[in-house]
Amino acid sequence: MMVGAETIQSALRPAGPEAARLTDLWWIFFWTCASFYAALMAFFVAAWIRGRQNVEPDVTPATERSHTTAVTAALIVSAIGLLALLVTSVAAGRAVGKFATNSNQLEIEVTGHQWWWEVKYPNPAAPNQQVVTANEMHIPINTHVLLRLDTRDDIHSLWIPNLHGKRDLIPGRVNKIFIQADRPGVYRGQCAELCGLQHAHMALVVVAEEPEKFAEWKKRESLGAPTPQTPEQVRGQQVFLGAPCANCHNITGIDASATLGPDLTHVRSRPTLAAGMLLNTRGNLAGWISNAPAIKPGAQMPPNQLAAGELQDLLAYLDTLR
Amino acid sequence: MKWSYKPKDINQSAKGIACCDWVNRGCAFANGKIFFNTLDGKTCAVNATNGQEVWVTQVANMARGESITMAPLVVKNKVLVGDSGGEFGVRGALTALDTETGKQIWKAYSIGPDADCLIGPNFKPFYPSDRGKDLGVTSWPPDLWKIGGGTVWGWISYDPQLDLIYYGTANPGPWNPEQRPGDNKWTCGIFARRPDSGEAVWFYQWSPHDEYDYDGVNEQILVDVPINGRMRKVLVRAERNGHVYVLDRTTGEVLSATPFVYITTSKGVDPKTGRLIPNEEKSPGFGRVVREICPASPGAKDWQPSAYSPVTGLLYIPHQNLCQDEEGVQANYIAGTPYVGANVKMYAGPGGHRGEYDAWDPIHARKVWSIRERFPVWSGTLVTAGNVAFYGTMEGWFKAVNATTGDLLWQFKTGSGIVGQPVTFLAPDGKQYISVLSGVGGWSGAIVPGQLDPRDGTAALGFVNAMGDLPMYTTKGGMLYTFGLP
Amino acid sequence: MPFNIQHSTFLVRPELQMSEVIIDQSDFSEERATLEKTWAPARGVIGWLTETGHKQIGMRYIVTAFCFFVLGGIEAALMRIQLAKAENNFLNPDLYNQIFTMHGSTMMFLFAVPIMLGMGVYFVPLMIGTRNVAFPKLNAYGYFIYVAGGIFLYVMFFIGAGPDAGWFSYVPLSGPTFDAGKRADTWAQMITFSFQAARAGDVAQSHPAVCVVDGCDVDHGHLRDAGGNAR
Amino acid sequence: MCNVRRSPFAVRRGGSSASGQRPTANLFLLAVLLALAACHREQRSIAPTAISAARTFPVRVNNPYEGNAYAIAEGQRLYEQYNCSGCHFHGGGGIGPALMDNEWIYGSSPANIYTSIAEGRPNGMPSWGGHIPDYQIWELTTYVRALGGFEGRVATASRSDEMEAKRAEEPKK
Repeated sequence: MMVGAETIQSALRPAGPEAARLTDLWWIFFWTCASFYAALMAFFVAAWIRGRQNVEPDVTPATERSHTTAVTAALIVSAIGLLALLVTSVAAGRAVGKFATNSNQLEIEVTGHQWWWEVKYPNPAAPNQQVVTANEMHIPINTHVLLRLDTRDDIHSLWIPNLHGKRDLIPGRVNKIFIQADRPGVYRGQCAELCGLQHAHMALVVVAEEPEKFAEWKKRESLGAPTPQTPEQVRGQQVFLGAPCANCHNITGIDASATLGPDLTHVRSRPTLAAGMLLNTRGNLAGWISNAPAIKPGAQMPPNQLAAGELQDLLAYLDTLR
Repeated sequence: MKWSYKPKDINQSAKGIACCDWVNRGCAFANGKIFFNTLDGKTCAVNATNGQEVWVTQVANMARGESITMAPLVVKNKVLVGDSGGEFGVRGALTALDTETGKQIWKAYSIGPDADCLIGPNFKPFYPSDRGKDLGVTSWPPDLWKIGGGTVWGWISYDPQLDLIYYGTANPGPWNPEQRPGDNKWTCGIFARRPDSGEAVWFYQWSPHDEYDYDGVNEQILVDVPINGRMRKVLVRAERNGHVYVLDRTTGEVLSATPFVYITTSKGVDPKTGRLIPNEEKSPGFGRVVREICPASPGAKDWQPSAYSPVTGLLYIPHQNLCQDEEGVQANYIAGTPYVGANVKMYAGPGGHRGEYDAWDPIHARKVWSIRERFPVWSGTLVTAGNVAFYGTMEGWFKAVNATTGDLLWQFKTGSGIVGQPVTFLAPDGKQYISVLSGVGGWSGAIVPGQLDPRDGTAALGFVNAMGDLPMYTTKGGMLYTFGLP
Repeated sequence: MPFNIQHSTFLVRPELQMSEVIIDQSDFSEERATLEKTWAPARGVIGWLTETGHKQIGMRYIVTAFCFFVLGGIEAALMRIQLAKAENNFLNPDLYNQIFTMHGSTMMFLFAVPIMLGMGVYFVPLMIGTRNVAFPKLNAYGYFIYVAGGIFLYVMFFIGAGPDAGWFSYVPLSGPTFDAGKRADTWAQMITFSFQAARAGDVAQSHPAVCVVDGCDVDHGHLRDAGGNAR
Repeated sequence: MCNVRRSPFAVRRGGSSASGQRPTANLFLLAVLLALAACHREQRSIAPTAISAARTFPVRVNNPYEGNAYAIAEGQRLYEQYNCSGCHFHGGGGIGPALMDNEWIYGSSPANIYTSIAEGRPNGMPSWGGHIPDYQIWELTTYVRALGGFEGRVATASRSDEMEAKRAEEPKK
């Protein structure tokens, strides 16, 4: 998966209809304001030049009248311009705020935590098919996706500029937002409301892919963790269960059902660690486990003092979680 | 004293996994032996004549938060034992042990794959929503059935004619319902099983996707009564969710479900699907404080057994009148520690009284009379052929009332609050006696023996908020009172 | 009361009414001396502290606000240094959040609001032709409250209790669960000081301003008439 | 006003740290002022060192976090997350004893409480030593002491956040 340099986060490169509406609006505002500004500047310069040329003020009733006409015209043009901006803005707001009603939609629950995103694909008909992941959201292209936004601690705000505007996550409420991606790609999202120490490092990636690939991904995610094979991996699993890990993390399939930290059932299939801060490499993972707060001060993951062998075993086990 | 028996090697740390005080709901006598359970998960068989230990079997696994508080039942040379710990993320189960050896004969889990739940081809629930493969797994988010509760800590009944045992399953865990979408089968329901093999015959879920800790473990009264002019074999159950249910005990069909307290959490029972209709407005969840949840978590009536009098045809229900506020928080599963995810504060329901003692007509589904009590009526009750009903209050009064009218006939102040069950027996001297244990405690009374601090309303799962004044009325104790009938 | 309007000798000639007022100054020497003493600038430290002149107070507001403006600017610069490159470690997150809130609060409540207040205190009496604002002592009090608020904020910041809950200290981020210690209290205290100062300044100016709107006779007895009997 | 004390755990993160990040520009003046005037109550150990996360437990008598508001708040968070509140609730007790009254079965000194958490107690208190890092046990200790009223009101939150206040329009029950 291409992440990093390939990941784009730009409100001016829309990848979905909502973002496209907003981008259009942005350009309409930009060009309208720019042309008004240019016109104003042109008049200003003209007035300045004329002022230098005409020493004698030209105040006849005729010029008075033409000045009145000019000012009135300018006023009307300005009013029309402002009104037009208002109308386009309201129209765009209504268009992107409207929730799709067709059945071609997917529901995802996004929960903000200090400082990471939990992404859940609920399945009311068969709850055991529910998929939970973190800091990574897969969506099929050309599908309306309803995001239900909730938070467990502070106010956060989800902003995936390529797909839509911002929407706040407020404790005790469920806010909704619709997104849709028109073309495959990896889009970066970011928390847009100061939520404490690591607000800056609270990112997620949205992977938009063909419906078939999405279904494949979701199927893989719904499987439990594989049974460890090598002795190293078996020991690693024991380290996981015995060390503080199991106090906070869940791995479906083994006796670890804690809910404080991200679900780790498929942790190594994700592009990033620490909410978009680190690339998901074995080395980064080792550093993260050993001393997460050194990398991300304030992070709730505590430093872990593991013996070298223990750490290697643990990494070997985590490597199987793909 | 004839003999005394003290179980060996009781693990004191079991006190840390007993959600609602250190309680034991009784013992059973059969085949010359006395059977009882210990909090740390053992079942003991003791010779009734000399007090010698016959066998001790470890049934529950404390490391996983399992404990045992229920009274065993002996059916056809099997001791039936269920576990407790729905607030600790355990997996509920009912175990049948051989009365002679203590060996496990079968074990029926309340949740999980059909094979574990002993659900086979003979399982014929009345309602379609209970039919399907592995519902004990598919009605839960991945893996959560392994820690989903559904314990069996209440009362088991046996109908020798139909050769069925009936028992309820407790609440799903954690309390915070947002963490476990789905129906959460087979929690908060009632199983009918064959005692020989343990195989399930039918199931009915009182509270699908329970949101308020309405354990379905209350006692079932098995009676044969005319319903709509036809004699029916029914099972009457005053349920925690606030309804008195009358079920056909051969099939599990709901014949009637009538509210007997003030209810805000549900809007009745759908007669077609048998499903409780939840009130979405009162659904607790993350970050929200939901007010006026009635009945509160201990339900309209908790485990305290009611009594049925064939003389009056009435059911005598000791129960509470409590509502609560609740806030959902994140429940985090760490084996052996609580797994609740809710802050609760209880208080008296409409009327301001916290307890009630009702006489209920199950055939016409109506309340006949009712006595209000200051505190929850947390004791069991007893009704005699002489048309007298007995019950105890948490202040310590042991009361006798006229079973037909509810008029108080006699009362006696015992040394402590009463949360035990009165019994009557004919002694060898030919006289009839009534006995009751006095000694306050349990979930409702924990504030007294546990010396809890009433400044924290959430203490003892929120019950302390409603019971802050109890220490002014009673003190801890533990005494058996026996009264001779004149 | 040496200066009593009720039986003063304002001689208003009916025929010159509305346009000209002639005051017979012959027997006013005593009152004049009292007045001059009253309006003379005070001297010394005590004098500085008890100064109530609107120009002086207004100027103090403006100068102090610019000092805080500089502090706010330094904080902005520190933040910009931190943000100059990705994954910079110039400020740790905790300090950054404090400086962020310090910057916002300083610029809003210790610069923007007070400087407008200062301008008002300086200019409004001049514009409406009064000698001072309606409540000069309240006005002076407002200034000192403002300075106290600013000093309090910075002292708390330097002992590690600078506010750190965003621009507007919103809950739950500023609540006890997510913001330990006295940081949110620091912010709230500073706001209290700042608002109290602003309110004091507003009330102090309000009477002459109302007079302007109302067209009351501001030349006469406005100081005495603060109670409301301007007409 | 403040008790100036350097705790071995509360390492202020200026720029240089155990993680080996480049010690770019330290906060010269500001940092010096901060260090000079650092208020123990307000210190935040947002980057605990690996040493303090040890899973072996040197017996200490002094609580490194005494009077530290951040440690109390962190302790409160952990108290909820590690299910302490499941037994002791918000100080009133239930399955475990009350923590806000003045009866302490195993003693109320920081060392006593630390030992209760780290080693457990026979009547059902599980042992957390080895399951959670050392510094978190001290944070929990400090919070429990705050519950008991030993930490002084200066560092303790003035209210707890569980069961938020009623909304104005709701009837008082």
